[in-house]
Amino acid sequence: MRALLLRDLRLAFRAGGGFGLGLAFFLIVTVLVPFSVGPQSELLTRIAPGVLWLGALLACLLSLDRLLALDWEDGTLDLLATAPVPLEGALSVKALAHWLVTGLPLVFAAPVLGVLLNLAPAGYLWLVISLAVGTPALSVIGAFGAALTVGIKRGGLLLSLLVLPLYVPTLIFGAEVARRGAQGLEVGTPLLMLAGITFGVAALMPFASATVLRMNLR
Amino acid sequence: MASIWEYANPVKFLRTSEKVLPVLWVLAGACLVIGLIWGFFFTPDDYRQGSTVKIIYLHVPAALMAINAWLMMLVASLIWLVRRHHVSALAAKAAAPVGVTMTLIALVTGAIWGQPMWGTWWAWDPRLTSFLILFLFYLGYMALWAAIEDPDSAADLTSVLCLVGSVFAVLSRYAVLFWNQGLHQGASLSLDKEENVADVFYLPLLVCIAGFVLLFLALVLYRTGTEIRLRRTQALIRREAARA
Amino acid sequence: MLEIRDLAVARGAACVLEGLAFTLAPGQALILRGPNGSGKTTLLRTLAGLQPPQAGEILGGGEEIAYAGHSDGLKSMLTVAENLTFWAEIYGTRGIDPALAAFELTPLRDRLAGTLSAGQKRRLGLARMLVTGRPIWAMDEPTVSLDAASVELFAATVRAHLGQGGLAVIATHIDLGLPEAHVFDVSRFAARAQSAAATSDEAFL
Amino acid sequence: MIPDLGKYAVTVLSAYGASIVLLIGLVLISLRAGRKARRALEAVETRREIKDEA
Repeated sequence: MRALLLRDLRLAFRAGGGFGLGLAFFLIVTVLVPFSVGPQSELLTRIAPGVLWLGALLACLLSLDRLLALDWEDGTLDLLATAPVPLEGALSVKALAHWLVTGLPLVFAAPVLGVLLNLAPAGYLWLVISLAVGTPALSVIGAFGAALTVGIKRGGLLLSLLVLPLYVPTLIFGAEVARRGAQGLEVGTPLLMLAGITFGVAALMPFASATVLRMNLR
Repeated sequence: MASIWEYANPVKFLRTSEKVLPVLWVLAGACLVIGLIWGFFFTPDDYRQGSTVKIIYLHVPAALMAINAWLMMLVASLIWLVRRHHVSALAAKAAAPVGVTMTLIALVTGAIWGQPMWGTWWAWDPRLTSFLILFLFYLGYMALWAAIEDPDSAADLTSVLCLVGSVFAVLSRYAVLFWNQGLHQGASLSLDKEENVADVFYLPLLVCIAGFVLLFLALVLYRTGTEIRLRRTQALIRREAARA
Repeated sequence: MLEIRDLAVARGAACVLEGLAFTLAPGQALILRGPNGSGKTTLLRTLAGLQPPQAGEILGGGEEIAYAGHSDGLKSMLTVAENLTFWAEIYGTRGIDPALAAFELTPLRDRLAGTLSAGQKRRLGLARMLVTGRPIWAMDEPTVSLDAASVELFAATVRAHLGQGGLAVIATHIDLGLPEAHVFDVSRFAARAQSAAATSDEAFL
Repeated sequence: MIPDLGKYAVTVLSAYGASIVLLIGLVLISLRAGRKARRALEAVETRREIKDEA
C-alpha cells in the first residue's frame, strides 16, 4: 500500500503533468473570472468563495482521467488486480495520491488566489478549511468515475458528465462554508455536513469503485 | 400462481407484453385524453393563480413519474445485480429515456408556470433545482449505456452507477434544501400543493396521474421489448457467425 | 499443484474454450499452444482470477498464481530498480538483485524504464515474476521481442523455478528449449458452435 | 371552444403544447425504434428458417 502511494507520488512529480497542471488551471480560471464579470471589487468579494470552490473542483476534475487510464494502458491494473493487495485499498491509495498531488496544492493556492478576487479577510481561514475538508471527497468520488469509464476509449468527457452530478453535495456544502465564513456567519452545520460527506465517501466509495473496476477488467 | 420470475425469461416476457400492451396503450391514452380535457376545459381558474393552475395536470404527474422512473430503474438494477435477469437490466435501460422526458416536462412546465408567477423563467427553487440535478443523473446514466459495447458489462456498470447515483441524488436533495434556505428564508415557491388543492382540481389530477402511470408502463414495456429484440437479433447473428 | 476440471472460459459474450482439464504437479510446466484467437490469453486470465470461469473449477490457483500479460505494467518514468522494487513491496518480498541478475539487468538498474529497448523492457517484465515469490507462473507470450540469448535466459530461469518446486503455464508459439514441459494444444477444446453462441446470449435464443 | 384563459392564455397553451409535443415525440421515437428492431429480428429469423430447411 505504502509502496503504491510512494510510486504514484513519484510518478506525478517526475512526469510533471498532474502536479502543475491542476494548479495552473486553477490560476487561469480565477484570473478569467474578473474578465467575464467585470472588475468591481464588491462584486468579486461577494462571489469569491464560490468561484474559488468551483475552480478547485474543475481543477480536480481535469486530472481525473489520468488517475487510472495510464495504469490501464500499460497493464499495471491487471497486475495489481492479481497482486495480494485488495483492490478497494489500492483504489483508496490512488485516490489519496491524487488528492495529495492535486487537491492539497489547491488548498494552499486558494488563499493566494483569494487575494486576486478580493476575498473578505474573514474568509481566508474558512476557505482553506472547507477546501481541506472537502477536496478529499472530490478525489474519492473521482476515482469511482475513473473506474467506471476506464475501459472506454476517449472516456474523458463521459467521465466529467458522470462525476459532476456526484460533486453537487460536496460543492454546495463546501462553498457554503466558505461563503458563510467570508460573511462572518456561523459555519458549523455545513462544515459538519461537508466532513460527513468526506468521511462517508472515503469509507464506502472504494467498494463501489473496486466493484466497477473488476467489472471493467473482466 | 406462477412465480413472477418467469417473466424474466425474455421470450416469455415478449409474449406476455404483446398481450398486455394494446390494453395498456388504450387505457393510457383514454386516461390522458379524459384527464387533460377535463382539466383544461372543465375546471375553474384559481382565484390567485388564474388559469395557470391548469398546468398542474401536466406538471405534477410528470414530476411524480420522473422520480418513480428512477426508483424503478434502481429496483431493476438491483434485480440485475443480484439475480442477473437480462430483462431487468434491459427494462432499466428502457425506462431511462422515459424518465428523462418526464423530468424535462416537469422542468419545462415549471419554468413556463414560473414566468408569470415569479416574473422569471427560472428560479433556483429547491424543487426545481432537485429536478435539474435528477435530469443530469439521467443524462449520465444514458450516456454510460451508450458508451459501452458489451451489453452485459454495460448492464453491470450502469446498475452500479444507478445505485451510487441514487445515494447522491438523495444527498443532493438535502444539500439543495439547505443551500436555498440560506438564500431566502424558507420562501419556497412551488407549484406542488396537492395537499390543499380542492376537489374540483383533485379529481382530474388523479385521472391525469393514472394516465401518466399507464403511459409510463406502456412505454417501458414496449421499449423493453424493443431492447430484447435487438439483443436477440445480435445473439442470432453471432450464432450464425459461429456456425459458419 | 494446479488442477483444472471441465473448465469453460469466455471472451466477452462468447465461450471460446470448454471441457479443459489438466493437472500440474510441482516442478512441472505446461506449454499452451493454439492458433491466434484460440483462447490462450482468455484461459490464462481466467487462471489468474481476472475473470470468472464460465463453468468448471480451478484448484490451487488464486493467491498462488503470478500473472504476466502482454503488457509489462512498467512505468517509463521510473528506473529499472524502482519498477522492480515496487512489485517486490506489493508482494511483500525482499531483494530484487537475484531477479535483476537472472535477466542480466544489473548494469541497467538505474536507467529509466522508458529508455530501455523492447527486449530489455520484456526482460524487466519477466524479472517481475521472480520478485512475486509465487509458485505458479501464468505467462502470456513471454518471449515476444526477446532475442535468442534472452530466450535462453528465460528458459534457464523457468527451469530453476521448476527445480525449486514451482509450476508454470506458458502460452507461446516458439520453442522455448524446455523439452521437459508438457504441451497442451488448446485448439482441441474449442467450444462447439452451440455453446460458442455466447453464454449471456443464451437467454435470448 | 377554447375556455377563457384570461391573461395567462399564452402560458397555459405553451405549457400544454410543449408537454404534448414531448410526450408524442417520445411515443413516436419508441414506436419507430420498436418497428425497426422487429423488422431486423424477423429478417434474421427467416434467414435462420431457410437455412434450417436446407
